[in-house]
Amino acid sequence: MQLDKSDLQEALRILSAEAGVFVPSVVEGVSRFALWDGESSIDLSRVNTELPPKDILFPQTEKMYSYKMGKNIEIKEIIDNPKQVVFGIRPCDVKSIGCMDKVFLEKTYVDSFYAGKRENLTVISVGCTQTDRTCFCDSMGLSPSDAPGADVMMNDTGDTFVVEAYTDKGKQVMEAWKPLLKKGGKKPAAPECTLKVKMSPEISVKLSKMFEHPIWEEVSRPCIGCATCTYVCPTCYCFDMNSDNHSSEGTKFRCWDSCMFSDYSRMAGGHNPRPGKKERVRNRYMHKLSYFNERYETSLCAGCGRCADKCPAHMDITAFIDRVAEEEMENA
Amino acid sequence: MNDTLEIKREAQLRETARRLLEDGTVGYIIGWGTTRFEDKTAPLFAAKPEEADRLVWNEYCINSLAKYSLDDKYPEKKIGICVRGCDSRAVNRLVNDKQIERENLFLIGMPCSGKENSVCEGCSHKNPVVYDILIGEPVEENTEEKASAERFREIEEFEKMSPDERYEFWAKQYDKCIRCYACRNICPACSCKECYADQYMVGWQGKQNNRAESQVYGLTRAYHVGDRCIECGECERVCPMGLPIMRQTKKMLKDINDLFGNYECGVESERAPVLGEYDLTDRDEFM
Amino acid sequence: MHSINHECTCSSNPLIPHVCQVTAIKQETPDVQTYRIQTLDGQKPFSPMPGQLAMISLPDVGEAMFSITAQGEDYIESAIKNAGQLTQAFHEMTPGQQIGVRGPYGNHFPVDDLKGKDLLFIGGGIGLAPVRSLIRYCFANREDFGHIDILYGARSPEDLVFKEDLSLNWPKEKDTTLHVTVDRGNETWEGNVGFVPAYLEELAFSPVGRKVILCGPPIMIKFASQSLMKMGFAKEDVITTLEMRMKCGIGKCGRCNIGSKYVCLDGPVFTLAELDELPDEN
Amino acid sequence: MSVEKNWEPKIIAFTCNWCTYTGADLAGLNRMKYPENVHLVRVPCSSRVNPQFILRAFQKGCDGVMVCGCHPGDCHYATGNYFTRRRFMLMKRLLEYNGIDPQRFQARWISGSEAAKFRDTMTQVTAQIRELGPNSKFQEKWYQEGGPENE
Repeated sequence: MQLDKSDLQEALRILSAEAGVFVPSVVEGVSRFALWDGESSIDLSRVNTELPPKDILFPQTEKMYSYKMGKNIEIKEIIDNPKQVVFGIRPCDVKSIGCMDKVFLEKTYVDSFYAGKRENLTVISVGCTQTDRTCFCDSMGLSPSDAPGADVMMNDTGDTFVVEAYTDKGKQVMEAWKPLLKKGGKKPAAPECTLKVKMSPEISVKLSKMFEHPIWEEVSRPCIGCATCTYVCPTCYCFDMNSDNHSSEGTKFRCWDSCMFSDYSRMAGGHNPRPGKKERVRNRYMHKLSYFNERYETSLCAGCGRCADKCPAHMDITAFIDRVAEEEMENA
Repeated sequence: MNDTLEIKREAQLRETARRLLEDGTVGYIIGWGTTRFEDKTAPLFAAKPEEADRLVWNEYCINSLAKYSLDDKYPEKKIGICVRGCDSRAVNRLVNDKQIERENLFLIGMPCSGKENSVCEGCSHKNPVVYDILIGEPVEENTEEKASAERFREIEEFEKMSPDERYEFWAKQYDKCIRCYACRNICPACSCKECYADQYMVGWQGKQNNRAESQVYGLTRAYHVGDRCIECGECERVCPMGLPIMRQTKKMLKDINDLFGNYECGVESERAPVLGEYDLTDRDEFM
Repeated sequence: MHSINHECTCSSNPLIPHVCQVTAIKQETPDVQTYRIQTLDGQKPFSPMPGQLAMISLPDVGEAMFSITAQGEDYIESAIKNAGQLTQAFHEMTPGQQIGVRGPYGNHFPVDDLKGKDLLFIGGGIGLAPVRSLIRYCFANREDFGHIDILYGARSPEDLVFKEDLSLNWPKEKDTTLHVTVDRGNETWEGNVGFVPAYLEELAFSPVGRKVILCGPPIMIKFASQSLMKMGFAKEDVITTLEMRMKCGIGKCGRCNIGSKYVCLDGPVFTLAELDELPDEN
Repeated sequence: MSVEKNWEPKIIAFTCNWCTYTGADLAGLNRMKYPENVHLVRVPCSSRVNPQFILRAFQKGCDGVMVCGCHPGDCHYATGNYFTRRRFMLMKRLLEYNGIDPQRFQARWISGSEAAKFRDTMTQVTAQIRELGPNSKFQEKWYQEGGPENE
């Protein structure tokens, strides 16, 4: 099916009657997914937003429960799962949601906060027509123009979007858009990432044997230990739990945390199993490229390139992957 | 920027670096190296003479390097660091703050005519203020008029706004802050072994990300480094959300200059920070 | 790694604690207290397997993971050392205090693998707490197990935890030998003086038909493991528990990973052979 | 923000143990009255006051904050209040630069014998803050939404 670009506003308006619609836009100079007010401009000119869409499902600060102390403790769960639609999300970010689904919905426990939001979220992906210089999703096994995890997949053909529903949620969207949709439309060819990275399943296995390798000392040296890479990463999901206390009552919240911070793994008493940047950078890269593969059978890096773009020290995960690939050839 | 001169400087840098590594003057040299992208360089740690040729010198050598010396406080041999004007002031900052020993460093002075960075516009020290060896000839400094006109121009503009406008401006900025602490970690004046902001259990700072907490973080940091800021602009460069962080610290510096006389940090090798000393003749405006 | 016990009486949201109360407090040593925990209507909060963990919290102070040291018909118990802000607050509690509890978390000791074997328990300091649940389990099912040796060490006689068990209850059990040692004795101490690994080598246990359960501070685990290897124990036969910083307890928040394993979910109980497979990071 | 009916300004004054706090004590002995809106926090020296206390006070719901110490030259620790003077001259300007009204943060020198000055200062500052109305700048949302009366 096809949707005329001139009908896009109307299409979103239809959705926003039922749900909060998030669109890529520029807020105070920062490109991010923001709640669409029916008029603000929708910025599809960028390949990727600066901030990832993960906070729609996993807010940077999320209230979990409120409590009242005293002779009796009262605990009240805070549930906030509005119906939401995210529009214009790129295939790499859709894959990232898939990664978070695995973390929060699988392996013994289901995370209720995430599950509630996820269930009420409809994902409308718009494929890329071009790629950025830091994009490498096709090296990570994705396609810039197709997001298998999306509910609705849209591709830009110039004047129209080719629209396809992948799930039941997607079909409902198509149903709502019925008056606007036209038959036909051919999906355009996918653009190719200019940046090619030598990623392969073997790299993950190779890495799992490189824990003691001198490479970590070297690649971690420029790291300044900030959380930029983890906070702009669409898949980084680590969190901390803390309370916001006002004398005898307050709320318990969880918030993004970063494995790059010194207090992340420090235990009561001061012992820290990952005391320096070597250990922390190793943990992050290993988590992205090896540990996660071992546990969930997919990589935790979607190839969006945000970390490479934003790192203050200009560290680059793609250069690291290629280094590891070379390491392999040397040892072979 | 005189290209041939800078290309020559790069060659001289590599030659000097190789010599220093060969004769064992330094254990390794911290400089800039290439990345995948032409317009980005990354910190490079060259330990072997043959690695000297990987050092680059161009308009994209943008990262401040001095703070990496904190990773190696007790080096076996001297650490060679390439220092531009701002980096050399960062070294003075760290030495003044008793974070590193000057004897442990070998400073390779790199006269710098400005990088792809807006902060370089009003630079007052293009040539390193301290070095052990200078690569090539010094470059021409900005005139004092230009540097001082540029220095607090933005602050003066901003002060003209009404208090509510100013508050709104900053509130919107801090709404953007994601508290990645890149500004803190890159800053040569932020050298606390453990930052107050990481001590969540103590209660200085909540970990939740909201306007109030980010405001407290932003102002605390501004105040804490304000009298020691060397105006290198790294905080602003690294901020992934584009907050004009320098506008806070420069306000502090402007007031210090107004109240206590001319003051530029990191220019002299030994100078206590303004808030670390006092003068009996300080203005007494509190009654 | 062993199966996980899913029984949970909390709300369906695993991150929300269940309000329980502390019904009895026992001072074990100057800085260790044991808390008896029951639901508000006097029931057992949940039935953990030996070695499982509970997240215990005072919502306004914090939340942390503790091992469950014992359980009865209608209660669970946890012995907690005063080591930080939260545990300090626990130590200021009086009976009747309400607390938040969620769990049980983690895997447990492989009780089926231990059946029919002689057992050697090695504990150091507060490290006796996690193994105590298993020791009690073994005594409750005494016929299933062979000879039981318990080797326990602490810094000083005052620091010995569960003194009643050590001096009265456990020596009375059939086929059980206790070996207690302290780093520094005092005027009244008549037992052994010396570190656990040294005493372990002195006692020269045979590895034949014997499984070891080892728990204590990391440095003790390190040297005791070396001693056990010297004595000929196989790594598969030495079981230990790990400690990492934890927040969520359910394998989501990320920080307690060792390689691709989460200590809160896949641990805390590992054999030395399993640990060999993991990166050396703890 | 509209001024609530029963709003009363909340003011924290960090007072040096040796001068201002003693001055407050003397005011009490002399049965002098000062507004109960002022909450005193006793500190060993005015230079003990970390500028972050000021930020945190505004964040946690104060409408005004004061730092009070010995007159310059009279510091019990000889030089403490010289540091205070520098520190808060800068802090005051930084706060104003960020949009805080100058009257909301004030520093004063009040000696142990100046009970009347203590009373007059507190009365005057309270009146100023009352005039300004409630502060919401830098404040946590919880307080902006009513604070303890939330429930």
